[in-house]
Amino acid sequence: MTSAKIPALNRRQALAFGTGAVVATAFAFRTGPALAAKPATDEAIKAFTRGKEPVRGKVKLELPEIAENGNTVPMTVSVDVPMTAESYVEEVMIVAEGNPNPGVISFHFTPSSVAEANTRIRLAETQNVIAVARMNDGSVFSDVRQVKVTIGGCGG
Amino acid sequence: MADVKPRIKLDKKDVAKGGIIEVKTLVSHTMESGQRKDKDGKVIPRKILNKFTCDLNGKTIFSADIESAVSANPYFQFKIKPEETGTLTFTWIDDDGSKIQATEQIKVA
Amino acid sequence: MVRPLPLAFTALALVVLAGAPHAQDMPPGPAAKEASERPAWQAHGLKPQNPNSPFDEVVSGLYFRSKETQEMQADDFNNPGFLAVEQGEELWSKVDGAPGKSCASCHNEASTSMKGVAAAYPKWNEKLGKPINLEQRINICRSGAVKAEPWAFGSSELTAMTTYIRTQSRGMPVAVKVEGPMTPWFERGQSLYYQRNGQLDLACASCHEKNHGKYLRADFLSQGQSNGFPVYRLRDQRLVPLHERMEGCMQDVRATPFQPLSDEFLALETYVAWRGLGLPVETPAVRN
Amino acid sequence: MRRPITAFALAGLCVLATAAGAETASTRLAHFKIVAVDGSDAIPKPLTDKPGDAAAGVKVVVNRRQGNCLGCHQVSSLTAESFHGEIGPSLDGVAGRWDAAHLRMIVVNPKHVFTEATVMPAFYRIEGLHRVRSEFQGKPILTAQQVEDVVAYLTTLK
Repeated sequence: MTSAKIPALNRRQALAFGTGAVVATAFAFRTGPALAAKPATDEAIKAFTRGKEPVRGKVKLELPEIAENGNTVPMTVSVDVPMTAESYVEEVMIVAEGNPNPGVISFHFTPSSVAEANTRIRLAETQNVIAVARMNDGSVFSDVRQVKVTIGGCGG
Repeated sequence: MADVKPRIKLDKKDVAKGGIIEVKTLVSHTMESGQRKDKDGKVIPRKILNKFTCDLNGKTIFSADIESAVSANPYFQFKIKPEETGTLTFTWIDDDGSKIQATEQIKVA
Repeated sequence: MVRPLPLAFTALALVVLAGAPHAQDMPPGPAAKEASERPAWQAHGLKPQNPNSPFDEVVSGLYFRSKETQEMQADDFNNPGFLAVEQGEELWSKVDGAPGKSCASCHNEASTSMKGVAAAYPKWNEKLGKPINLEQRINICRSGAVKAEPWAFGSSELTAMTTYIRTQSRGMPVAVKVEGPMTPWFERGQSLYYQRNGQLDLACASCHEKNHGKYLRADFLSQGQSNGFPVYRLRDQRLVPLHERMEGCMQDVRATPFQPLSDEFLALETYVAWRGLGLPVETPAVRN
Repeated sequence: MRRPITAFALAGLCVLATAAGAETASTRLAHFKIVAVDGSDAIPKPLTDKPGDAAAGVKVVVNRRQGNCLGCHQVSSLTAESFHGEIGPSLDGVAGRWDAAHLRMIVVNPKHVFTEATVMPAFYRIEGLHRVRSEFQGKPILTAQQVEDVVAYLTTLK
């Protein structure tokens, strides 16, 4: 709780910080390879990549920038890989770091499938959704999208 | 519904070797997340479909491990590159161990 | 801009025009949505069929929804509302009750016998001396010819059957009649539409007439049209009948809702259908 | 700067002001007095003895279950809050358009300052409402202190 004595200052500081955070997130999400994920998400990703740091690229996550309702958000993930017996994506894990449980879904692919899948997911709040792809040679790639989750109208 | 009939749509059922079939599946299920509470504030236990597989002649060619963050009435759209003629079997596994299953015949020339 | 308004509300409208609108002449706030995100609903309007319509153009709720939601509705396979259509189709020919009848026993193929039927509901029922909606019509059949238990409002069966029958009128214009004995019901619905309710003191008109095409926090307000009901709501992840949706709005303004299938909601359903005269039936629509 | 209300609307409001201004609006609400200031209704005296706290007020403004002011209004400085509504005007500079006495009146019951037709709810009123759900009956949307906190915050929006 904010102290009643210095409300204006605290509010301005909070806002400055808030703005900075938003800008930083937007920036990272366009350009940065690092995944500044929350601990539970971080752990899930580490277990999936077997400790490797994923490289940004190859995997592409498509989500609306603003979800009309967080309970049903269409999502497509695809990986740029030929899908031959020699080179294919084994698994793509989707995690939503702002959900009560970060795990969303894991797709398992084979050389007999195309590295692309679409489903509809639940997002509890505005947050980053992360896709991590593991290739058959063990290399790992990632993508992240921020989804603003709308909360309706008059509040009830 | 007691016996759930999944909706399945293949954009084609006849492809040349190396050809691609787009598959869409939709199945009726509440996907109870385990995070909702009933009117008395008691947590409604989780009951979801936790696994989906697409097999061709008994061999899995695409599958998904599903968590409670997948929306009710799960929808999957994906593409397969079948290498042989045969039966596609789609299976959803419920937390209670029950299965929903459907099959489609495809031809690969 | 002067719109033809029902006589009773002209006085109210004058007050609005004279006293209130400062929203327009203020600079947009920081979070005002980017033009690209805002649904282009105006491009999809119909000219009102009725000169007394409160709208310059009548627009389906579909065009107030996001690109993703519109895409979900556009393809009958992607549209999860079709789970209910299929359930309704099964129920249509499912024998129930002592005489061993199904809907199909009397009505044969729904695709021909039910074509256009739902577009005209709610409809005057001579025997009951009041209008009935489609849910009530279905239950009259069940307790009559079929001799089966009526389905409860909100049951998946009743909603699925309502959805299935309305889907047979897909693309056909909403054509409710409000003349003759329907007039008092229309008028009652109209006054309920403008009645402010609840602790938040809001009427249907506060959002859906005066402010459609604007954001209420994150919610892009529609005209509150009923042509897509029952709708598959992304929020509930199931089919939602019209009266449940109306209940939800009343709850949100902190009012005690009317009961589903009550005379009040019947009157409101009639009036709201009239506001959307000519809109194509979209059931099962997808909404937020 | 706009005039608080039009002459047309004023004529109707005089009646209201006379009826409500003389005594407490309700026994279950804190005592407040409505008086005409610069030709329109206002509440110059705070509803509570404890001065309004702008920091507490901003929380009421953003909270969806309290003021939910962002449901309808925009505030440029509240960038951390996503999705500001568009039903009402921007609140930027609202303190330059209205003094505290009028801001208090608008929050308590905007119908006194605008018209009966304004969409904005009265945040400190319990009478003249329809079908209020039982758990909200006899309760205003905001407490008297919350009204004061919101007014304190609004007066910072210069």
